[in-house]
Amino acid sequence: MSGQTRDFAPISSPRPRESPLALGVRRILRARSSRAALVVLGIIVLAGALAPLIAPYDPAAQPDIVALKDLPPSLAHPFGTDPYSRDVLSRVIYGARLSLLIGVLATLVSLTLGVAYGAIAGYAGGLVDALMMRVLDAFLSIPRLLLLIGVLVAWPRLSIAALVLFLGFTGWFGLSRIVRGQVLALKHAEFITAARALGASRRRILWRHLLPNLVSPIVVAATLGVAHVVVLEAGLSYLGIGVPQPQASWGNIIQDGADQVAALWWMSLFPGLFIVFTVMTLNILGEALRDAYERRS
Amino acid sequence: MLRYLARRLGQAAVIVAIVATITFALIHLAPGDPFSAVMDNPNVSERVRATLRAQYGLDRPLPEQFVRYVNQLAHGEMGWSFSHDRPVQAVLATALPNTLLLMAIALVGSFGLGILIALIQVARRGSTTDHTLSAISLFFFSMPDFWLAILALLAFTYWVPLFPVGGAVDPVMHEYMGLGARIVDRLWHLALPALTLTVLAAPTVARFQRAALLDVLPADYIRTARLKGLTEREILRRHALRNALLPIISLVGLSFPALLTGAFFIEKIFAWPGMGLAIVNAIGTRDYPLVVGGVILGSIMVTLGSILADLLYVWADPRLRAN
Amino acid sequence: MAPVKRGVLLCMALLCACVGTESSSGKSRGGTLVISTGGDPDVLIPPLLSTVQAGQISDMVYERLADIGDSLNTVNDAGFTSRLADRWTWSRDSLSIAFHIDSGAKWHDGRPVRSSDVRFTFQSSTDSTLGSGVKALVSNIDSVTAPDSATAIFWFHARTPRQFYDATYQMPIMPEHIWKVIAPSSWRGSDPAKHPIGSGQYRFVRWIPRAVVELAADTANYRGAPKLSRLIWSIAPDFNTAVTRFLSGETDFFEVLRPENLPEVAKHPELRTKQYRGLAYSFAWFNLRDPANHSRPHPIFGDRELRRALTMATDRAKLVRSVYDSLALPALGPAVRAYPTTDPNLAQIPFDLPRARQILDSLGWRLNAEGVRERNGRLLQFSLLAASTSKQRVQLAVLLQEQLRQAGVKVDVEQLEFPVLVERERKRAFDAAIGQWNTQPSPGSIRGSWGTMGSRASSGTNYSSYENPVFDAYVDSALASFDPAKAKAYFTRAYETIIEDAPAIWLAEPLPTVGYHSRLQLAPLRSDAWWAHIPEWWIPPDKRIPRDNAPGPTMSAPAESAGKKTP
Amino acid sequence: MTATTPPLVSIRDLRTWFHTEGGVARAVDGVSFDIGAGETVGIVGESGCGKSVTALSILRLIQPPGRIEPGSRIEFEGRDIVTLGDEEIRDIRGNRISMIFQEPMSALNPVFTVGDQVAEVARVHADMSRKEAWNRAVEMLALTGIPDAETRARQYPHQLSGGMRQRVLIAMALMMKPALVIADEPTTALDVTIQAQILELLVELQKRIGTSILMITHDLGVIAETTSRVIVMYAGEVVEQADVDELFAKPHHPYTEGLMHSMPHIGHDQERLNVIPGTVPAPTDWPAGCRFRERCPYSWDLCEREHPPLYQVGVAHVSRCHLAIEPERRNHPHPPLVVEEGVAAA
Repeated sequence: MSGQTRDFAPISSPRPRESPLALGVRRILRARSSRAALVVLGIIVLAGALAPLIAPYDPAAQPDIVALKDLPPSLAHPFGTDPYSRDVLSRVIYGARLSLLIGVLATLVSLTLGVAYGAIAGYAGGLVDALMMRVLDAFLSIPRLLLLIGVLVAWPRLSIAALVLFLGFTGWFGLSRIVRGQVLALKHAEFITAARALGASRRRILWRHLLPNLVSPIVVAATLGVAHVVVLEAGLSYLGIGVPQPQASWGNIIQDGADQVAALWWMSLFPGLFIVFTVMTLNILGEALRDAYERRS
Repeated sequence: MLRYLARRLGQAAVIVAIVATITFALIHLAPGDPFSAVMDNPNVSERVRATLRAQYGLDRPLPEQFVRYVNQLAHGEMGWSFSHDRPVQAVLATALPNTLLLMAIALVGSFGLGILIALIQVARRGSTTDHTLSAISLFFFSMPDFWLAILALLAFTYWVPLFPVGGAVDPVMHEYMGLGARIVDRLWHLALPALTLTVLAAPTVARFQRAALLDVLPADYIRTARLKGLTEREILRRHALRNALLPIISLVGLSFPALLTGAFFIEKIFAWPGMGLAIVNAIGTRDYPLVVGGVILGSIMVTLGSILADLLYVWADPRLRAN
Repeated sequence: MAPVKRGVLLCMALLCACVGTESSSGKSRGGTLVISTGGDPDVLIPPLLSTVQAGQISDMVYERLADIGDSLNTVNDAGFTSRLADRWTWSRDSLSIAFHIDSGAKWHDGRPVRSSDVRFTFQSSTDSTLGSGVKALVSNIDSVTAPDSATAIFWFHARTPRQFYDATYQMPIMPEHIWKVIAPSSWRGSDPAKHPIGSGQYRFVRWIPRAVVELAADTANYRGAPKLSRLIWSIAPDFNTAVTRFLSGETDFFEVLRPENLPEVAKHPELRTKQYRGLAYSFAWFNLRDPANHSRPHPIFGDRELRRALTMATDRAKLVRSVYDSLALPALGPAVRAYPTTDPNLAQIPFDLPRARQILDSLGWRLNAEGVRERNGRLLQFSLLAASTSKQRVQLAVLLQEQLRQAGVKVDVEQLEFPVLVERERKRAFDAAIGQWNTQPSPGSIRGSWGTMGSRASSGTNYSSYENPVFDAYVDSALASFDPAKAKAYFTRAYETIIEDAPAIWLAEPLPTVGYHSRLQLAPLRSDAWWAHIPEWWIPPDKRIPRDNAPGPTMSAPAESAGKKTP
Repeated sequence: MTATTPPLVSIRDLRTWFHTEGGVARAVDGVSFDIGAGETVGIVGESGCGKSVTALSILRLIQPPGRIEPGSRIEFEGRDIVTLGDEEIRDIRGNRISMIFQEPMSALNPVFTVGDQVAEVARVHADMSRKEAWNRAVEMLALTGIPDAETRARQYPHQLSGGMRQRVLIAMALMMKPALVIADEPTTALDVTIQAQILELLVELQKRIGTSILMITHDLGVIAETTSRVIVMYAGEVVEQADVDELFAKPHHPYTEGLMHSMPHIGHDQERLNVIPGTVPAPTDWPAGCRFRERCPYSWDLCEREHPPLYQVGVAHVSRCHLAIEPERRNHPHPPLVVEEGVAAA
């Protein structure tokens, strides 16, 4: 008993075991900030998903490369046009689709690798664990951007699938450490010991008992991971080694206007704001989820 | 203490070795020989080619190349940068102080600013000020490094031309200035990139510090401090901050990669002649030894940064200091 | 990296010297010219340099025997003015020229310039261990002899209209006593390369890589001191920064404005612009050989009809307007309008999208469901390289990508750094690429860039491997002709031939536009080198600003800081 | 020991409620009692009964969402603490009223030397230089029986033993010779031999300085040893109050009875308290009527209907139990209405 006030925190009525996902959703819906974040992110995701229906123009079309290029925002082109006379709003909408898709897919790759690596290290323990952790330390100490730049420069002309893979391959280090910690903690937890005593197989223990307990850190890591990838992809595309033309991603729209930032300010501003809002909402949601899970435990 | 340090340095060496292996693999697994661009380039002199061959043993089998490469690295040789026509370590040694200067200012600045923001927030926790500052922190936290740098450049060199467009000094006049003017010139060029990096890094600190302070506030010793009749402000500044600074110190180590990444874009956008710019240029010229050297040096910096943070932690926490 | 016009290999020889100037009174001398540029000079050795910045600096520090006139007449010595050579005499058979070195000419270290320096320059420039592109350009020169210290005789293999041009234009003279102690293979990275000593009207002061190059007036020069006492190249990391520095007054001069900069310049009443005739043209060329097997034709571009269809599908006029606005004209072909031998009304393949589609259909390339043409399971798809450092070339590529999409052709734009792109081209490991030639004053360089010789010789730059003996024959006839009218007629036939063969889509001929501060008084801008007459530029004393009066560099220490830390 | 002079502290109808998402937790719900000058008063009760919140309320150390409800009064030296300004209350804290906590480790700031922390009190309340305050702190530490106080003062909390740390807290509390020291379970975290020493020290110092002590504990042994008057709290209320001898001799409230039965020996651990079947109800939801009813072996319908007032049951002895009006019911106990799960199964 430390703070006296704690004694009087409401003793929540013991709920039937709630799934982590349901708990997360409930928490998100409760706070105003995360509800707002959900709405904003929802709009961006929806815009991306329905891009072909919503976008006013073909994002790659160059309707008139002389008369319609470099137009500032107007009613016809709310976000202006780019040096190729393409509609920036349409490109930002399609960019949402691509940037988020890359973010989600790369994060899925990271999650798979991270969970596998962390679970193996934690479960195996001993020398294997120590060795795997040292290797992980090394990975963690390479700045991700530099590593990606090294890779992308060595492998020129990457398809988007390869870009996703590389982004995913460089994003699992942090998560695998968390997973390992959880696995280590759970390995010695009573219910696992009980399951083992009852003769459950290793694999069964892993699937039935460990994984469900990993859901919370994974959900949090995934949310924040997508945010990170969105920023990274934008950075790489801005450097011209990310998404190739004429596909639109938020980063390469900015790149298209990068050498005339002052004159074509709308080309930096709008996609940039979309990045910021996406990342911001993902961060808000990730933190709401983390709070939810931490408070529970 | 010394043994701990020795062990950490040992670990660091292992880490660097692994990084070196990864980067080596990276180059040699890449489709096409990344060195071919150099070796076949008519503009590259025979001497450089000979140096490269000797350095990397390019005509030898791969395992031997690897051994040779690691051996060179162990002796502090990172190869020959053909775009600069100098040893990689010499190029990086010239660029490093500029990057370190930028990072050091941003480190100090962002921690100062971040802690200040957190203190204001916690002193008024729950108020509109707190929420507003949280929102602003989150906004800057979510901003891509390059985007903020572009905006800063646009705003303060173009719209309101307060600062020079880039570089570390006035290229034309610097050599002809007196000492005082030179210092002013340097600071004037340093201001915007350093400020941008500070603003990029500060939100992380503020958010972390705010959480750490809020973690500390329910502690019994804070109640004790209140009991003594200290004002909330004194409590926050003296008792809470000192304790909440401990987790922040580990953030110093963790923030190195982020600072390095930030410095990378900022150096590119502000033409700041540091490591980041050297690497961007090396990417352009496919100066592989320099890119790899930069990646390895970056990892070394990150590793040393985390050791430094550990040492700081031990220094700051009396409970650890004794052991 | 300069996104400004930067030649591929030919611009190595983009050199000139300065027109003699009657020295004005010492009182009006002074002032500093700060030139904004977006790239570092690569190497300050005339036969090895390849960037335009290096050419500018080299041309101020080094001199030629004689300099080409503003009319760029390359036939014989008409229009050439004296430089290091105060006079010259032709042999009776015209197969040798004896140059007499000006007795007052001195190197910046005080030694006199001698004929042995000329001989040394020729010998080392053509030394195969140096690996200079000059060797191919002066292949008509057999040898140079120095019968006495003031006379250098050039011996030629054959009588051609461009003997004199070859002997003077391609080779600024270098000091033997500095360079002979270094093996040519080690010139790059050597100390004199970073601290050049020449005989020109400006002497080298310092070079801080990626930041600044500074030259100072050589006040003791035998041709008199130039008017401006300092020249500074302020090197920005990219085009944008270079422009911003110019607009903010940090620099006085910017060499290649883009159309989008013009309104910005107009906002500054103290800034002026000036346009001149350039010698560059850009194009998208196709690799006519299979990148996987050079002995086979390219699976797509081997077909002349297809190439013509691609040109037909391209609205070149619109494309040029879009990228360059009024600062370029559609390219005529592999030639620029500034050549007296170029007919400005050359017949072109017209823009005709429906006809292009028809031709592609008739060749068996049918549209598939995705709107991409296909033949025997092969997609009509190729990669188009563009130098990422040049926004305009990237822009051209992306515009072309969309225009060809209209015809059912799928183009993948691949942005590469300039040196990497050149490397890919040199190895013929590409499908198509956006290129630009900054040509020499003589139209003869076309042999290297489009002729069979350029396709086969190892130093050739005809990376598209276009080979047509008819074209070669017309070019050779044109180059051998001393009669301007005849030469023009032959060139016209040659150009018509290559335009019909369409080894490239001819894109733009830029009209380079410089920006400068109004306090600067410029001399004429020469087509091949706007900087040729810098020694005559000046700033009136009443318009000078503090940086114009900076202490003379001759007495200051920074000269030593000029990148001497060479291993 | 009835107070003839005005009491030092006079608490009337103290209500400290916590306004949480889950409802209003009425942790302290109408508590009234006095503490005389130089007197030692004990408050005893299970955890969650509101005794510690009462103590913190006296110092106004209640943190949001907790709040002392309007209408509550805590008179101290003629002023109402509830309505004092921030500055005035700070002037009282550590100076006129101080407090000793249960966990001496966590109550000390780990990053400062103990000497600094003790001296800080003097630096806040007495206009002392750093040096003077330090000397005073060392003096005070020596007074609490810390050997080699000069050296110990330069050490950090983690370098001291538990008993030593508690002495540091005591030194800190007595630094300004306060009128009232609140000791909140001062010995619970210590082992048995040290417990006795600390209690002895407290009593001794009280005599020397002449301060009043409010001893908060769940341990009737501590009460018996140190206090002269006892207040028993249950569910946010005072349920019984009497002089210590009277209480031990004639406990009236069934809860007090239960406490005594559960704790025959001095200094046993707190789990014994749970021997009273059932648990304290949730503070957000106190039952109507008697709050102890469900755990009480004597309860009858009146207990459900009517919230019992404090009945006078002896000289200076009050009890919040209806047995005061129907004492014969004490002879007919029945099993409690709510039985602890484990017990019920058996």
